[in-house]
Amino acid sequence: MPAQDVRELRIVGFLCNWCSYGGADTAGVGRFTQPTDLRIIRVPCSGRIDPLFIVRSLMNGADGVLVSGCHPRDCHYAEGNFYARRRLEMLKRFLPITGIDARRFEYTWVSASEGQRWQHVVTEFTRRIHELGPAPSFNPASEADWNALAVQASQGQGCPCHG
Amino acid sequence: MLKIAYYPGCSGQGTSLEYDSSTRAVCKALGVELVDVPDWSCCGSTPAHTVNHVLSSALSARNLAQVEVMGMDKVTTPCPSCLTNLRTAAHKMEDPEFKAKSNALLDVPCNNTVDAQSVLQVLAENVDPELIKSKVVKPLTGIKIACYYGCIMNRPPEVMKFDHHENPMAMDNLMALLGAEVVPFPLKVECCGASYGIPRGDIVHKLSGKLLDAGRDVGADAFVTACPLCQMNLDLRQRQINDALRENFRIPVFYYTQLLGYALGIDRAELGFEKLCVDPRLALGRIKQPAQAM
Amino acid sequence: MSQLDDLKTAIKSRLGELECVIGWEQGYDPLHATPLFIRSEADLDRLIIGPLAVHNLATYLTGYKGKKVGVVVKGCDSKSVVQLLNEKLINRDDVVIFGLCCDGVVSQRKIRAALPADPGFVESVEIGGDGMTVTVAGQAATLKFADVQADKCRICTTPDAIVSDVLVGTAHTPAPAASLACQDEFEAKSDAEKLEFWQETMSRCIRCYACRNACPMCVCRDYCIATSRDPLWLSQDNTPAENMMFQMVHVSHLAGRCTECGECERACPVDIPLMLLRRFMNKQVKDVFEHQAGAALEQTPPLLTFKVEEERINERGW
Amino acid sequence: MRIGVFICHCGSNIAGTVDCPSVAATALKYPDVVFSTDTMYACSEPGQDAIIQAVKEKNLDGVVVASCTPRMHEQTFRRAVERAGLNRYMFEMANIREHVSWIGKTKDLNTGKASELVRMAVEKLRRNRPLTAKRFETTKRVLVIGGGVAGIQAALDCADGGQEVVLVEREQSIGGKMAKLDKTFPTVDCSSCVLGPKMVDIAQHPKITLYTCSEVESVGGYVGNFQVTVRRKATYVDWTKCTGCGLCVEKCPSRKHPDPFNENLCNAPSINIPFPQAIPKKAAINPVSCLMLTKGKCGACAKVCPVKCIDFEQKDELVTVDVGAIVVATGYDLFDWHKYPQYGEGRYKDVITSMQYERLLSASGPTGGHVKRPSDGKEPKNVVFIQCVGSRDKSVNRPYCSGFCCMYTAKQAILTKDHIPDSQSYVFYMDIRSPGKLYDEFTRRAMEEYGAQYVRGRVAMIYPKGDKLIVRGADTLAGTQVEVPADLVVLAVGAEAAKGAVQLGEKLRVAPDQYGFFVESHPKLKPVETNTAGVFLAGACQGPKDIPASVGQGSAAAAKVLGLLSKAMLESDPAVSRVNPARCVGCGKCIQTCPFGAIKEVQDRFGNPKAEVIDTVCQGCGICTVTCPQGAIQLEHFTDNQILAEVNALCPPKMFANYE
Repeated sequence: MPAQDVRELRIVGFLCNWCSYGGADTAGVGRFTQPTDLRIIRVPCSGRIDPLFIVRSLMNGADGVLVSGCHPRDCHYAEGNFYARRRLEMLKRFLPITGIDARRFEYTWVSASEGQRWQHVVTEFTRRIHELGPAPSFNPASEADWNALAVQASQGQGCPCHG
Repeated sequence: MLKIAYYPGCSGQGTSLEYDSSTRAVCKALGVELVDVPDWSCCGSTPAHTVNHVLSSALSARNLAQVEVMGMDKVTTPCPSCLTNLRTAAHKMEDPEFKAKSNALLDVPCNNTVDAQSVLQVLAENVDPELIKSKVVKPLTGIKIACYYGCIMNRPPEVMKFDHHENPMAMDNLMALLGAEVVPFPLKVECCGASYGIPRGDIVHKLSGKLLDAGRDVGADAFVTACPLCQMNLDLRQRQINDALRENFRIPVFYYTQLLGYALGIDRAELGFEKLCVDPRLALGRIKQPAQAM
Repeated sequence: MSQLDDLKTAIKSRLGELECVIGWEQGYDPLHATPLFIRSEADLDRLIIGPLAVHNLATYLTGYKGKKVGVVVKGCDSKSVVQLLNEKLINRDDVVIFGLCCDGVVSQRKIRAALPADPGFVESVEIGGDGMTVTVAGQAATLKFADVQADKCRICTTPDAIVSDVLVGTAHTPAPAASLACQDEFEAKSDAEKLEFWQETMSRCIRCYACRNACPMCVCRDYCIATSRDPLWLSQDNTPAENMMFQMVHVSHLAGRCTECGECERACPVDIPLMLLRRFMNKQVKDVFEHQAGAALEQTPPLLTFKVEEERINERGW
Repeated sequence: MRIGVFICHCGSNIAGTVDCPSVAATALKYPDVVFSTDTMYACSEPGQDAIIQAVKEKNLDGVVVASCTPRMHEQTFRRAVERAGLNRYMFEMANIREHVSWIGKTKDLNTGKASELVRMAVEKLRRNRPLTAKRFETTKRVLVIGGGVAGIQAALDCADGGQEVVLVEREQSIGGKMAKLDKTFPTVDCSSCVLGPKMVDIAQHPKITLYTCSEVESVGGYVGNFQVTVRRKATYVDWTKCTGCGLCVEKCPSRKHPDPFNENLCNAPSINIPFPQAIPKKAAINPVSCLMLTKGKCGACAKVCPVKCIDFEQKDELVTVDVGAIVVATGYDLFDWHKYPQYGEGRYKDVITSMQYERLLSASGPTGGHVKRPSDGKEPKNVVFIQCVGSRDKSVNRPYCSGFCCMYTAKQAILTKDHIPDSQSYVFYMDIRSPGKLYDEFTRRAMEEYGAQYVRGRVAMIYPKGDKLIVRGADTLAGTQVEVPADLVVLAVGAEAAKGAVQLGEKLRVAPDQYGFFVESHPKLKPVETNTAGVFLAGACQGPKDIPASVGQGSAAAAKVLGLLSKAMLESDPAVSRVNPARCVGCGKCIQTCPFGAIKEVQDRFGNPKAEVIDTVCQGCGICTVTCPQGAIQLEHFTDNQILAEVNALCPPKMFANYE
């Protein structure tokens, strides 16, 4: 399901339970108004976030993915966000080669007390995704595009190395 | 040799001629080449920014642009008020929107690439203290000095970015280097009453009077300042203050460049001691002659 | 004595204690080599080395876990062995490494392109000097090595095996690190161009998993998540997105582990330039963690460890 | 599967900006959903009963509640579905309050978002499976970190409740900040008279082991079974022999080191007992100033000691204790007022902190309770108090109110008048914060009976004039500037997190907030719990607190500990990692990355290496699941398939796109 209507784009959030999910709750309790695009998936720790979840979201047509965990050193599980930081940084740097705009993915740290910071992060990230617009799909949009692609593929456009 | 653009400011052409001339003289002696900014204009002084921020900024931006035309990236001025305006303009122009508005008023747009610093900062940060020490021919041994910085030399700290904003030490250190006894003057950054001298003399009498009082309390033979307006209020108006407060202050108020020049043995004509209203001879007399000092 | 003779002698002296020694022999025609599993001295006669011995034989090592085997490795292949050792996927005591000083291998793909028509069955291959003569249907074609060399050899910094029990051949002075022009060109393209490129190439993918099976670092074998229902990461859909997703799984599992041996790309039957992805990921790993997989023993793969302060990660404080 | 969905209105909290009936109607179209309704308050008793009734009547085997954050009521609803006969893990929650109705302004967008969150929950629930907790035994012993009044109270209550207690204190004596105070508000009773008996109880309680001069080195294990290593720092005195006679203190010739107990107002001998009521009353040598330890000659103490307990060779000692629960009561530190340049940055000797003033007022202090100002020892007549020094000020990153400064300033103004009847106190304040029993009456007394002059405004500068200090500030009520000549200026410094709190937090896995105070589990409902099971907070380490609040929290933490350890067996969270041995290739990557050492290598019956999770040690973070390329180790309740189901619910791949 793409985002519900033109006012919204599809943004998926992966938040650790202890800090950032709590921070998002704190933002709610404080009534810190935010754009509605984001849908949050709760995981125990940012260390549980497989970068492939993010890739899966983007491949499935998400327009943006936002990941947030505890600040470094504050991980409820001591080390989860340290591993997460390395994994997520690698993904962020890798995306450009695939043709996916790396700005569609961001990761940050928000603690359970930082409701306002969460509001800021969501607002800024949503604004960024709206500036980028809907994500182009890896799959062709229509039957005709499918066929065009098949023709192209059979001719073998080839890569620069083998051209 | 260090080469810096020099913005003299209006006071330097009138009420503080001696500040300008002594500044030029000590810089020359210490190997700092001052290159006058061509066709400089008024910085806007105190009135401009109370009326229009963009216009006030444009006045200073024009001078910064002149420095850019010179191909230089640093300008120095002796006057803290000019400095405040130059630095505030540069600070505000960090906002691209504001910069565009300000530049719309100028023939030559300002790229905001110039760092403005006070002469005091240049001397404190770019001249080796050992060099100054080696050039002293008349140490200021024997005189007790209160260093008065005025309210805007170091404040607001996020704009001025020099020295401590409540307890600056640049002049203290310089005077101590010259051999003077620097007394712990507690009101270093207090207001002298500034331009109220004309419309509300009573305010200046009270505020500057307090400064003189505190100076006397800590046993100062003389004040040194770095600001033409401070100097004027303390020196020119000292008699008015005495009249208004029924006091009997007789504390000369030097520009720090005058005493620096004195210690470096610069020709008195360039230092302009005769321009001071409170007779400095008694205070200068306290300085022990080199022979005695040794 | 030739390098091959030295190698044979070395293998002969160790063969007795080993399950087998993995090398190369001629395949279905003189142009194509195939892995050779030497179990007896008689097998040794079939051993070949040289520019046609392209396979990275380290791929087979994890299949022999618990048994002691020998393996013949080129410089590039030896990095895979090092990485397997570093990840404790194989035991140093269980493997005898016959290292080669390698002069580079060919790209079959380039040879195919250089020959006038699809070669079909090659009658003979003469290797000598700076090139080779390939005879197909009675017609001889002379190819220069420089033209048909594998991409990885052009930028090779480790021609000689970096870890070995026996090293045969004349040592090289390694060339300084360089980058491939085609890689740089591709990276410079816009996101839209790259996306279009992968859409097209991935629509060719037939999901045969040859890239995975040829990869020396893919040790999951039958348990690859690409072909599992629990967890169910990939559907059977043969769409560009799903095919690309598999490559993302592969690269992600190789991050900090890939030694750039190029086997995935070589094995691809539909010519997908997978190394574009691998090289780019490796560049990022090197940039952030100063790590090159297989470059030295006793390294920990960077994603299996961390530093409390990561000097090279800008955490974008927003 | 038969799933029931309940959409909570939460009064108007959700229903105000979300069309709940429509969300409920949409949910009926989701796969496996056989029942869907909206309800006014799902968490209320009738709300829960309705869920239980629906489970039974509709034969449901899974429940989704869309209401507030699961951090609030997940446990409530899990218990409810358990009462209905389902496994508690066959339940999912959609957060449509904190994450939807409270933050989104547009009703139709909110409604759509709520529907999607419910769908996510349904898709996850379809992949849930019943999980059962493992039971394990606990160590019946408590560690209390910090021997201030909160820690003392917690230790005594735990010990009285029958548990063994190990109390660890960084300083030489317990007592904390309270031991330094002269009197306490609002009763003006003697601080050490109130605290002293409690300190003695600690020393004499048979169930309490006291380690002072000690710090927590490392913490391992988990709730019920922590292993804690305590570093007992060398005191160079054998405390098993020392009688606390004080002879060594008298004879020590090295007295040039400032005395921290007296807030550096005077110097202390290098071997010292910090104050007369110290517990334990044992001497300790300061290795920084001791002549023997620094220069290798002296040994006067060793010569005079009647029991020969001085040991210059003593080394730090590491002690390991097994405990079932931990109470953190590490207190606070005082704000470093030197960050304010306008107060002179230490150039004026007669500008002191409130704690220093407390020592000047104290009969056991350096002046014997006679107020003498530091510069010339004169008795001050005009005393100016400046409040909010390091409180409620963003510019020094202390925007919070320290809470107790208004009260102690009023107390000190009263005591000033008591000590020096002809004195005059002035108090510069921002607002008076005196909620609490008899608190506001107390500040009124300071003003009305004791004549303290309260000036509402901040102080801009302090400067010397003659032998006085001129305090210049604003009087915002009079709208004017005021200058008060003072003989002594007392800065009411605020509280900040104790030094080392962040490092201790890392060891205990208790997160500090942005100011370094430990974060409680819930600001209202779980004030002494932390997010790490078995670790509790007491006193000012959680945030600035006065004595009654600290004592209250000490008792509260003790109650939690006693409740925890009263159970014969504890249940572990079954949401832990589980290895599928058929998929595991034994590469050991999970073992390498697990922060808790919860995975070990075992061999299957063919001798192949396989990973195995130790249930009670696993904390359920899921680092291993991401590390495993085969997906062979899965975190229960957050498996790859469960999370992918949520991803696919939000962004369906092409194959699923035509569903509905």
